[in-house]
Formats: sequence, C-alpha cells, structure tokens
Amino acid sequence: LFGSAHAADMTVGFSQIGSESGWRAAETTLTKQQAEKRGIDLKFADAQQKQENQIKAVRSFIAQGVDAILIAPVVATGWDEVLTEAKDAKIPVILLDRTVDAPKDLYMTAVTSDLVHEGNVAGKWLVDTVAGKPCNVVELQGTTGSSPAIDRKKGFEQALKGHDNLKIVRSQTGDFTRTKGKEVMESFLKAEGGGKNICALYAHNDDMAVGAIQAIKEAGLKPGKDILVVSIDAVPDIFQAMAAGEANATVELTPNMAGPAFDALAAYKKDGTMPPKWIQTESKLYTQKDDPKAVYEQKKGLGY
Amino acid sequence: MPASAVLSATGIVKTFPGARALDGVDFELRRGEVHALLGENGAGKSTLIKCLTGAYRRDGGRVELDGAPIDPRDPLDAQKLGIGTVYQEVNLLPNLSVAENLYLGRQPRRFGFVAPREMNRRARALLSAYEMDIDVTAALSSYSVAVQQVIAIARAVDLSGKVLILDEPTASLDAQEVRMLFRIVRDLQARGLGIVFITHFFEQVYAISNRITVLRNGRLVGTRETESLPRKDLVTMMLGHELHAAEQAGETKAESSGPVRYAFHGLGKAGRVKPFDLEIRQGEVVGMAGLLGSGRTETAELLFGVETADSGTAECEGRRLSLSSPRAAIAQGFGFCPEDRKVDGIIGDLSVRENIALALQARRGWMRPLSRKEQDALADRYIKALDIRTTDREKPIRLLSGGNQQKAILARWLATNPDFLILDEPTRGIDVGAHAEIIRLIESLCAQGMSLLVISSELDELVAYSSRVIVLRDREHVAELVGGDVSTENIVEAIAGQERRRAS
Amino acid sequence: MNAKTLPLIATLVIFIAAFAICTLQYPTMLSTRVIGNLLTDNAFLGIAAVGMTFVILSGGIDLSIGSVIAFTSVFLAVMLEGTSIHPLLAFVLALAITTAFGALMGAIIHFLEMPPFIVTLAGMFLARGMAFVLSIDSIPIRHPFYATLKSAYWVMPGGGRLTLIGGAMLLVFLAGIIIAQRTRFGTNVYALGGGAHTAALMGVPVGRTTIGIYALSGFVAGLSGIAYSLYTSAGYSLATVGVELDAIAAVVIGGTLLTGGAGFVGGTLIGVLIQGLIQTYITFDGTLSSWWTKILIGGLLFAFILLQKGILSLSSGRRRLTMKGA
Amino acid sequence: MSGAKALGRRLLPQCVALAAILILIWFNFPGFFAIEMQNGRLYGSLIDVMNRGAPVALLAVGMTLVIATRGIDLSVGAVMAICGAVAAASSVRGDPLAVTLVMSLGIGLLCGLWNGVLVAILNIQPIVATLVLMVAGRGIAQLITEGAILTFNDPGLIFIGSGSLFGLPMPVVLWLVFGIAVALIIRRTALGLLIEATGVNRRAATLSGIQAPAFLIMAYVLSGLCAALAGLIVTADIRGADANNAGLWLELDAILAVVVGGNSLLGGRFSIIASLIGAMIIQAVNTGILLSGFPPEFNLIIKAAIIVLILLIQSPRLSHLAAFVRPAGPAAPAQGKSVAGGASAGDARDIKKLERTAS
Ligand SMILES: Nc1ncnc2c1ncn2[C@@H]1O[C@H](COP(=O)(O)OP(=O)(O)OP(=O)(O)O)[C@@H](O)[C@H]1O
Ligand SMILES: Nc1ncnc2c1ncn2[C@@H]1O[C@H](COP(=O)(O)OP(=O)(O)OP(=O)(O)O)[C@@H](O)[C@H]1O
Ligand SMILES: [Mg+2]
Ligand SMILES: [Mg+2]
Repeated sequence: LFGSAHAADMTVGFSQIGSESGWRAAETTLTKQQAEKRGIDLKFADAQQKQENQIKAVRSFIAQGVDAILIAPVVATGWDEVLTEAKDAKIPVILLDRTVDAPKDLYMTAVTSDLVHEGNVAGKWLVDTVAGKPCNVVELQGTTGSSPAIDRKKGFEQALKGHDNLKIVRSQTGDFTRTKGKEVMESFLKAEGGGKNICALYAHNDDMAVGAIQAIKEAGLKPGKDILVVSIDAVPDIFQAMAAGEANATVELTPNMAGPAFDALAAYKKDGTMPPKWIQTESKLYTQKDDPKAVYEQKKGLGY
Repeated sequence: MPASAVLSATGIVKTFPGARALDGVDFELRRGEVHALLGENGAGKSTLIKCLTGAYRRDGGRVELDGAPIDPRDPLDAQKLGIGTVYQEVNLLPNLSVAENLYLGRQPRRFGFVAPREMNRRARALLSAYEMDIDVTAALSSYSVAVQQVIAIARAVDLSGKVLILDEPTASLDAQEVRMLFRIVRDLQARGLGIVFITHFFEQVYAISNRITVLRNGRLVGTRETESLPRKDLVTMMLGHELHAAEQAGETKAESSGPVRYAFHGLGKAGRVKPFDLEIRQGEVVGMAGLLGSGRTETAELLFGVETADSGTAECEGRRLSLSSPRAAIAQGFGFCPEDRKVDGIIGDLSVRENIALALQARRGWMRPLSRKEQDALADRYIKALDIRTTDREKPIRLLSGGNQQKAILARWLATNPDFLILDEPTRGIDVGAHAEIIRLIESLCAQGMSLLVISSELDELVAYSSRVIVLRDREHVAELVGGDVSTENIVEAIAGQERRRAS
Repeated sequence: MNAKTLPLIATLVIFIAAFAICTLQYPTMLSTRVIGNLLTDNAFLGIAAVGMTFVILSGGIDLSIGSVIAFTSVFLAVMLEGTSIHPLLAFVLALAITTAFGALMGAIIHFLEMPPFIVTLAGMFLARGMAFVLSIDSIPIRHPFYATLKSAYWVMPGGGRLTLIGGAMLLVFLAGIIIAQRTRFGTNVYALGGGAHTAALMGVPVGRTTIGIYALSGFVAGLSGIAYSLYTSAGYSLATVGVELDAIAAVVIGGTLLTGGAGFVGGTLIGVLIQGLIQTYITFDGTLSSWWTKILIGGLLFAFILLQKGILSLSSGRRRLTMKGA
Repeated sequence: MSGAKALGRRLLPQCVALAAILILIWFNFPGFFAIEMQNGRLYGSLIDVMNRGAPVALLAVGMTLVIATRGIDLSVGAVMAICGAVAAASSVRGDPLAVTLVMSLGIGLLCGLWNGVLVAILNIQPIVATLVLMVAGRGIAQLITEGAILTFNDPGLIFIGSGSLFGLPMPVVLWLVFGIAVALIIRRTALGLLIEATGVNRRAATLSGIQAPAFLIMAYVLSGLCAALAGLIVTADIRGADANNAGLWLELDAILAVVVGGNSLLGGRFSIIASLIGAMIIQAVNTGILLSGFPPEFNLIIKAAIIVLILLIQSPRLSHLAAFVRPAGPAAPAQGKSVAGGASAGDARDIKKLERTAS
C-alpha cells in the first residue's frame, strides 16, 4: 500500500518514548531523516511515555519480523524478557539515549550519552565559575523518578563534592516543563529572600531553565548575572537566552543518536562487525564563548 | 389487649431539620388484623413506617415486636425480623430482572453460588399467585408502574413473616388488581399476620380494614374500630374539621357546548398507540379510562410530543400544530402533569418554589428570568391555593410527602396558565381534602375556558367531572361515552368489551 | 434473546470485524503470536479492569488503580531486593496492603459520604506518593523465582506464547464473571448501581457492599501490580500513569454504563482487547507520528463508541417492531 | 439581604478552609503574606497563588457548569494545549493579536461544541465523550506545533501571560473578571435554574419544556471557552506553546476545585464563586508545598493528605455531627427519652442518604 520511494533494503522498528519535550521531537525528526537518507524503512511507534506500550511495540516488531529494532527506553529496568524474545527471533536491538539494566548480550549496542556525566560537566562548570566564592544553588529537578532526573542530580552533586562554598539550598521538581520551571523558580525566589540569597540555578533541562529565567526577570533580577544559570540539553531556545546574556552554560545532549546506530547496523549487516557495547555521544559544554547566536541558527531547523 | 399485639410503638418522635414529622405517636398492630393508617398528605404516615422499619432512625420512642423491644438499624434488620414493607414510591431496582428484585439478598443458592434457574422458577411461581405471567428475566424497567407495584407487593408479602406494611400500594392499581391484592391480604390475615395499610381510598379502607389509626400533623388523633367509625367522622378526624361541599358530584358539569378547539386526526405511533381521532372543546373535561397498560399514558405522551407520532395531524382552531417535542406543545399552550412524579415530575434537589416556577420560566426563555419576588409570589399563591404542606417554599421538593409533591407539579402547570392541560392520574396519592380541592379546581379551570384531558383509574372521579369519557383497550381507542352515557357501569362495560380479556 | 446482553454482543461483533479488517491489511496479524502478545501485553490492564468493572457497575469510579499498580511493583521490588523473603510471601503482603487500601477508600466513601471520584483521586495521589517514598529509582527484580514464573508459558501452535500473566488475566476475568453473575455480592453490586437508596430500602447491606467493592478493586489492582512486576521484572514508581483511564475506557467500550447498574465483566475483556488491537494496528502500520498516533487512538475510540451506539439503536428499533407484532 | 446571607453561608466552609491553609503556610513560611509593589505590579507569594491558580480557576468556571448538568469534562487540559498551540502558531505567522485571540478562543468554542454535541445529541456518556478529545486533543495540539515548543515574541500575547493591570497580574484580572461575570450572568438570568433542573432530572426538565440539549451544549461550550482562555494564559506565560505539557492533568485539578468548592458531582445546585475559592485552595496547597522545601518525593503525599483533610472538614456527615455537639435551632432533640444516643447523628445520615441518592 505504501511502497517507499527508496528500495528499502531494511526495515527497522523504532520504539520512541513519546514526544514529551522539544528535544525528544528533535530526536524523532533526526531519526526519521537519518533513516530516509539511508533508504531504511522505519517503523515508528510512539509509546506515549509508557513502558508497557514500548514493550507492546517491540513485540509487534518481532511479530512483523523487522530487521532491527531501535529502542529509546523510558526506564532502565524491565527489558530482559522482551529483549530475550528479540534475541530468540535473531533481531538485533540497539538502545538509544539510555541504557538498560539487562545482560549485555541481549542488545547489540547502546548509543547514549552519560547522564551522570552531563550533570558532572554542569557542576564542574559552576565550580570553576564561582571559583571558591560562597554560592547558594537552587536546583530544578526533572520528573520525580525519571532516570535523567536521578542521574543528572547525582552527577551534579558529585561535582560539587568537596567544594563547601557551593550549597544546594533548594531542590524541587519542575517536571521538565517550562511552566513548572517558572512556577517553582518563583517560589524559590520568594523563599530565598527575593532571590538575594541565590547565586546560581541548575536546571535538569533547558526548558525549565527558560521558564525560570522569565521568573527571575519578573522578580526584577538579572538572570545570567545576579543568578547564574546552567542547564542541560542544548536546545535552540537556551542559545537565544545565552545570546541575550540571560543564561550562562548548557551541556549538549545530541538528538542524533540514530546516525551512529544506523552506521553500526550497516557495518554489522555488511560483514558482521560487532560494534562496541557502548557508543557514547559527546556531552559538550556550551558557554557564552561559543557564539550562541550562531549555534541557535544552526540548531533551529532540527525540529526541536 | 397487648397479648395479641404483634407490633407496638409508643411515643415515636422524629424530627427533621425545621419540622417535627412525628410527635409522640403510639401505634399498635394486632395479630391477624388489617390496620389502616390514615391522614392527610404530610401527616407523617410514611415517616412513621420508615421509623418502624429502620429506614429512618427515630429520635425517641419505643418499638416492640411480639413484646420484645426492637431497634432495626436498617430495612435489612427489619426484614430479618419478619417485617415486609412496600414503601410509598415503587422502590425496586429498575436495572435488575424481576426475579432478582424479588429475591435480592436471599437468592436460592447451590454450592454457594446463586442458582438463577431455581430463582426464576420460584419467581414465576410467586407471581402466578398474582395472576401475572410475565418474563421474570426481563429488566424490571420494561414493565409499567402498575406491574412494578404488584411485584413490590409480592416481594414484601413473601418477606413478611409477622408484619406486612403497605404504603399506598393501590395508588397505581386498577379495580381488578385491587381485588386480587385484597384476596391475598385476607389470606395473610387468616394466617395471623398483622397488616398495616396506608391509602387515601375510603372504599378500600372500609372494604378491608379492621381498625383505623389517624394521624394529623405528626400527632396521633386516635385509633378506632372501622365498624364503629362512620365515614363522615373519619373525614373529620383526618382534617380536623368537616368536609363541606366536597362530595357534591359534578352537577356543575360543563356543557360540552363550547367550540371545538383542538382536533387530532389519525394520531398514532406504531407499537405504541393505534391511530385515533380526538376532539377537545373549549372548557370541557374529557376523561380517559382503561385498564393498566391500555395505552392511556402513551396517548397523553403523543399529544404532548414526548413521543413523536408517526401518523396523523393535530389542529388548533383550524391551524396545524407541530407537536414534535414537549417544548413545541407547551408553546401551543399545552401542559402535562405526568403519572410517574418521581421520574418525570419533580426536580428533587430544587426547592418547591423553583419547581413551581420551572415550566413558566422555561417558556419565557432564559433571557427573561422571573424575578425572585415574582417566583416567591407564584409559589406562595399555589402553596396556599393547593394547600401544599411544606415548612417553607425553599425546602427541596424531594423532602415533601408524596401527595404534596403531586400538588406542586400541578401548580407548576397551572402557573403557565395553559389552554389545554393533560393530567395523568392527578389524584394519585392525594388525600380526601386535597382530592376534593383538586376536583373543584378542575371544574373551575374549565369554567374559565381551559380544556382538560384527565386520565384516571378512579372511575367515580371521572364520572364526576367528565363531560365525555374515552375508553381505551389494548392501545386502541374503543369507545367514547358522551353526556348521559357517562357512568361507571358503562365505562366498565366498555373497558371489558365483549371478550373480557386482560392485557397480555 | 435478552436485551441486557445486547451491548456485549455488539462489542464482540465490532471486535471480530475490526480484527478481520486488520488482518486483511496485515496478514501477519492473524497469528498466535499476535494473539498471545495481545493477552500478555494487556494482562495487567485487563486484571485491573475487572476491578474497575465492579466499581463502575456499582455506580462508582476508582482513579487510584494506576498508582496502586505502580506502588505494588515498587513494593515488591524493594521487598525482594532489600530483604530475603520469598516472593510468594511478598505477594501476600502486597495484596493485603492494596486490599486494605481499597477497603479504606470504600469506608471513607460510605461512612463520610464523599464522592468516589474525589476519594479515589486522593488515593491516586497517595499511592503514587508512597511509591516515590519507597524508591524513586526503578529497581530491577532478579529473584530466581521470577525467572521460574516467567518461563512458565505455553507455546501455542504458530509460535505464540500464552504466558502466565496472560493466563492469569483470563482466570481473573472468569472469577469476575462468576462473582458478578453468580453470587449475592455480585447482585448487590448491580443493585447499588441501580440506586443506592432503593437498594438500602430493599435490604442490601450498602456499607458492606461498598467497602467490599473497593476492597475488591484494590485487591485486583494489587494482582495487576504483581502481573506488572512480572511483566517488567522491575518496580518503578512512575509506571502505569493513566492506566485508570484506559481501564475506564475498556469498561465502557465493553458495554458497561458509567452510571452503574448495567453491563458485564466479560464485555470488559473485549474492551481491553479492542484497545490492544488499536495499539497493535498502529505499530504494524508504523508510519504514524507521535501526534497522529494520539489522534488516531482518540478517533478509533470514538468510532467504536459510535458503532456500538448505532448497533444498539438499530436493534432496539427492531425490538420495538417485534413487540408490536406480538 | 437573605440572598447574600445564603451565599455567605454557602461559602463559609470554603473560606474557612482557604484561611486555614493560608495560615498553615504562613506558620511554615513567615514571609508568606508580604506583598510589595515592584515594577508597577504587586509582588508576593499571595499574588503568586492567585496568578498560578488562574488556569485552574478558569477551568473550574466551565467545569462547574458541566458538572451541574451531571456531566464531566476531561478534555479541558487537551483543549488548553490546542488553543495555546493555535495562538502561538498564529502569532508566529504574524497575525495581528485580535486575529490570534479570536482564532484561539474560537477553536476552544468548537472543541466545547464537539463535546456538547456528543453528550447532548448523541447521548454518549460525558466521561467517554470527553475522553475522546482528551486523548486526541493533545495529538492535534502537537500536530500544530510539530512536537516542538513553539515560541513567539508578540508583546500583546505575552502581556496576557505576564503583563499587569491595576497592579494585578493579567491572569488574575482575567479569571476574576471572567469568573465573576459568568457567575453574574448565570444568576441574573434564568440560566442557573434551567441548568440545575437539567442536571438533577433531565427527563422531568424536558417535560417541563426546557431545551435540555441546548443547555448541555452551552455548558460544554463555555467549558471549552474557559479552557481556551486558560490555554492562552499558560502559553503566554512561557511565551511558547508546549503542546505536550500545557494543561497536562489539569482537568483533575479543575474537578477537584469544583468539589472542594462544595459542589456535588451528581449535578444540580452549584456555585461558581465557591469553585473559584476551591481553585485557590488547591493552588495554595501547591504553592505551600513548593515553599515548604520538602523533597519532591513527598509532594503527592502531602497533597493527598491535605485534600482528604479539607474534604473531611466539609463532609456533611461530620458537620452534622458537629451540629449535634452544639445543638441549635428548632431541630434540637429536646424532650422525650431518646432511645438511641446518637439519634440525631443517625438523622443527619438519613437525610444525607436521601440527598445522595435522590435521582
Ligand atoms: N427527609 C425529610 N426531611 C425533611 N422533612 C421531611 C423528610 N421526610 C418527610 N418530611 C416531612 O415530614 C412530613 C411527613 O411526611 P410523610 O412522607 O410521612 O407524609 P405522609 O403522611 O406519608 O403523606 P402522603 O400521604 O402525602 O404520602 C412532611 O411534612 C414532609 O415534608
Ligand atoms: N399486565 C401487564 N403485563 C405486561 N406488561 C404490561 C402490563 N400492563 C402494562 N404493561 C406494559 O406497560 C407499558 C405502559 O403502559 P401504559 O403506561 O401506557 O398504560 P396506561 O394505560 O397508561 O396504564 P397506567 O397509566 O394505569 O399504568 C406498556 O408498554 C405495557 O406493555
Ligand atoms: Mg406517604
Ligand atoms: Mg399510565
């Protein structure tokens, strides 16, 4: 019925978590672009943020007999059974974006960044920037219980360890959203003497940071100067804020996880080369020095 | 003689916020007697039996069963003690099957599981004693109010080991069913049960009861032997004064001389009512008689646009009318007081005032609200005119006694000042005083030029005010009695037809 | 034929027709593998939906089940990874907690006369909150007993698997049908749905029944939590968000009236399968974007409801005609 | 007059609950009531409560009417997302503000109309009917934004979210004006009565000549409009349409607000003002949790506990018990040797039983 224009020599199933953020949308867009570029017939399944839907999708992929499966797992645990089924059906599985708590022989490789490391990079930047001055940090966490929230918090705390001048005074969840980021920041500002006691904000993603920046401005303070802002993801909007001097740093999480995955897959199909178990993407730190305006222009068309 | 008392209550007190419904009422029921409990609407009859059966917790007083004090906490308790009750409105579950309604909570079981076949068999056997041969597995809601009433009675009778309480069981029954009910009651009486019987029909009181207890405004007026209490005295006991001019049967009958105002030709709906012709003159009362399920309510619903007719025409003084919905009918000056007041009539949570003002407001549209003052005046006028017993007009209508709810709905339609009013069983559950009141009202209404179509199972009443009576049988208009022909005997004859066949 | 079973039959007809259409488009869909997946993947939803059916039949609603499932899975994971008790004992403990939790909600609904919607909404917050407090991390369960349970499946001809949890769901449905149709408790549930006041006047023990219903729902949600933990071998406090809405939709698609008093447990099974079918169809198609997936799910939900209404009104029209003939 | 007094009595429990919550927060956080003027607008935690509570307050207005008709509207969160997305898309395209607003509000009306038709004409049960749009609506919103956060710079649109009028943040002005206006219209016309009648007994209302379908549709349309306004506010607030998260699960908060406002989920009698207070109670709880500094794992437990507490305080059962402890009025059980000690409590129960089940 829908014969692809390209002679699709390979059918790949992709189980995506959902479309809960701009970053996620960009990842989906890029994955589709990459597949199209390589003439791969991509079967896309959106799980609406539910693991059970992802498992269902993977099972249907197996039932359809696809050539390979990409999974962006919503959570680390609970994959053993369905991965075993895929293995039994001799379908290679590649994990995107996060790893899982399963025996390593159940998947071919994982293309991910290191979430703890991201938090660490952000923390290090802050430690270096304040350079020993006392600093009260407020933290906007991701969705309670989600692995980025847990790991980015862990990494950041690790980086701060041993630097007693930095103290996390408040930490609340902003659910990874702008609205909540703004609302929670407002309450932080009220709770910490109108913001006078806050020297830096660490947000688990850029969206919350963007919301928080607005809250800071509305409170009559200058984000980026009165309160340092560091966050993770490197979505276009944060570069705009950085260009305006309202944000200080962000750690990139590349949405192009599918590219390396497809490359690995192609190599494997060609001559059976097994890729390494973990293909780590770079967690690049962007600061004001990296010409945020240009980065913004370059990122803006990627479907963020 | 306390020895033969099966159920006795002393000093029962029940207070609702703002009203004392029962004030130290004594009541004694003997073994093997039928005890009529009488009183005006709102006198506290239903409240008394609800206190006896644990549906309400009483605030004071003592209840004894076979000499031992009891305090049922809920109807289930009372059932276990051998007290079976039919509450005033049909209180069965419409979504359950007939058999399930009959055996709720005491279904026959096999190996711990309900045995539906056995239950259905028993249900059929039980109902056959009431000459009812219906599908007991069908949902209760698929039967008419009357059938439901019989089922409720059958259930209560089956439950009552010692006492049977019937709160207006005959309100929606016709003469034949009433006779059948009485046969069963006498049977139970012979077996030594005590039976409490609440009704507003005096004939029935005198036909079956041994003793009478009268309540008025929540107080006991007295208990008498039925034989030694003439009707007139009974009325006086109930009302607290004599009833004047109420018995005067319709000599004032409107001469059906006014011009024909409404003409319906071939109106009908497949599966509901066979096509019929009907003409209504200005200022006349047309009665409608028939057995249960003969299609009277359906006819009324067709006329009022509740059901849309699939054949026929309606005209008003030569003008074609569209009766596509109640709203359309109301716009033509129609009004309809439905038979099932609980489901079709009252808006339970709203106040008496709002219930009375509702139809008028609906006709005016939402943009032109009746001011609060107008509503108050309207409500007060009808509360007074129809003698609606309520502590104040802001009381939610569901807290009113059954008869008073009926009057409030009548008031709702009178307030719209309709040209053509359809009343389906308007006097159901209404006490003697109010009954007389309403009949007088009907007469005065048509004297003012309003036309009425009255459906009633009380043939005497129909005869009293109707200038014409339409008789229905098996969903068909079979006869029309006019003028001098309007008499109870003629109606009965027409209903029976040649083959004296009952609704299947 | 009984008027009451009509919605049930309508739903079944729609399901079979839908499956046939799917198969025409994707022939591989008619395989025991897909059918086995349909049972396994929807097991936890199906089990929970049985409890939801009872609640809805009684005229109530239970919004807490998704959270209770998540709580159960976290509880099991914490117990099995943190202590050395046997899974079976942990199961019993978990079921005891969730049943008591349901009973408590039922008691509040009955004794304090608060609307079920709100009480169970608070229950939903509370259960998830407790899961968070137990652990915000997702915890894998590595107990060997789990592996044993998961390897207990029956390979159907054609390679599909009927897993333990899939089978368990069918058993729970069977039990639910028997309880609803063949016990006094079941009839009392329908009675409450027909009108609590009337039911009370007819001698139905309203309090006991209400508490029983929510306790049952809690128990079944606990079972569903166990199934979920078997399904994923893990406990995760963010799992099964919004499952209550899926369950409600399954119950309603299955022909049960949300106002209570009418419907069948068996219908819910078909409702669950229809939802599973929609999901499977979407993955087989595999061209839909995230948003079109949502729109299509909503659209198909709507189509099913409409179809059901259509079939019902058509056949009720016919019934009226036959009544006239009689 | 008696009307005002009755309103006061009706609102008393909600006001008490709100005051109690505010005082509780104040104990935890002494600066809570501090309000100052900053950049020409009032600034303080109390203002935050009113400002952040705006979406739920607006939703509660429509939800109150829908619930009064014995319905429920689960789709409001999704409609917020759609309308926000429409506004953002139109603004990005460069439409003038008026066009943007009309389009966004118009789409909200349409969504409401859709729900209303499903419920009133097709007779689909409200929960399922609105579930359809709840599921599909977010998809539609994402279709418009293509999954990304659609940011815009139109100062006019932004003003709706973070501007201020008379020193009050715009959202506060909007919900106050809109809520009170709707409440007034409803009570100054016969709408309130007719809607209540429809909600309590639709059949009897129809027989009395009320166009029940029209009023049902109207309620859902108004709910759609409220959702559109709320969607505009949250979108304008963050200067971008976040289709996936705008209004997510807000329908539950709105229903909660209506119930905390003392309105029955079974339809009938309603008070919009009470729902607005209910919305403020809920937002006060949320803000209080944020200000408390507890770790976020406890957010839900605290919220659940407080909700249960508030509803318990409002529970008619308990208030009747309280009335028994402090007997007053004509209903006091005076004379007669009372048999059962708790007779009056039982009495309250009877009535409540009847109230709950009257249908
Ligand atoms: N739950 C209630 N709350 C307040 N008042 C009530 C309640 N139930 C009944 N009443 C009042 O108590 C009085 C007695 O009512 P009851 O139903 O016992 O009358 P009744 O004698 O059965 O009348 P009818 O012949 O009309 O059925 C009435 O004035 C009624 O308004
Ligand atoms: N004895 C009976 N057995 C079975 N069905 C019955 C019986 N009596 C009535 N019905 C059903 O009840 C339904 C309603 O009848 P309807 O209300 O029109 O009668 P009616 O003439 O208005 O009588 P009433 O108003 O006295 O109940 C009919 O559809 C009929 O099938
Ligand atoms: Mg009575
Ligand atoms: Mg009738």
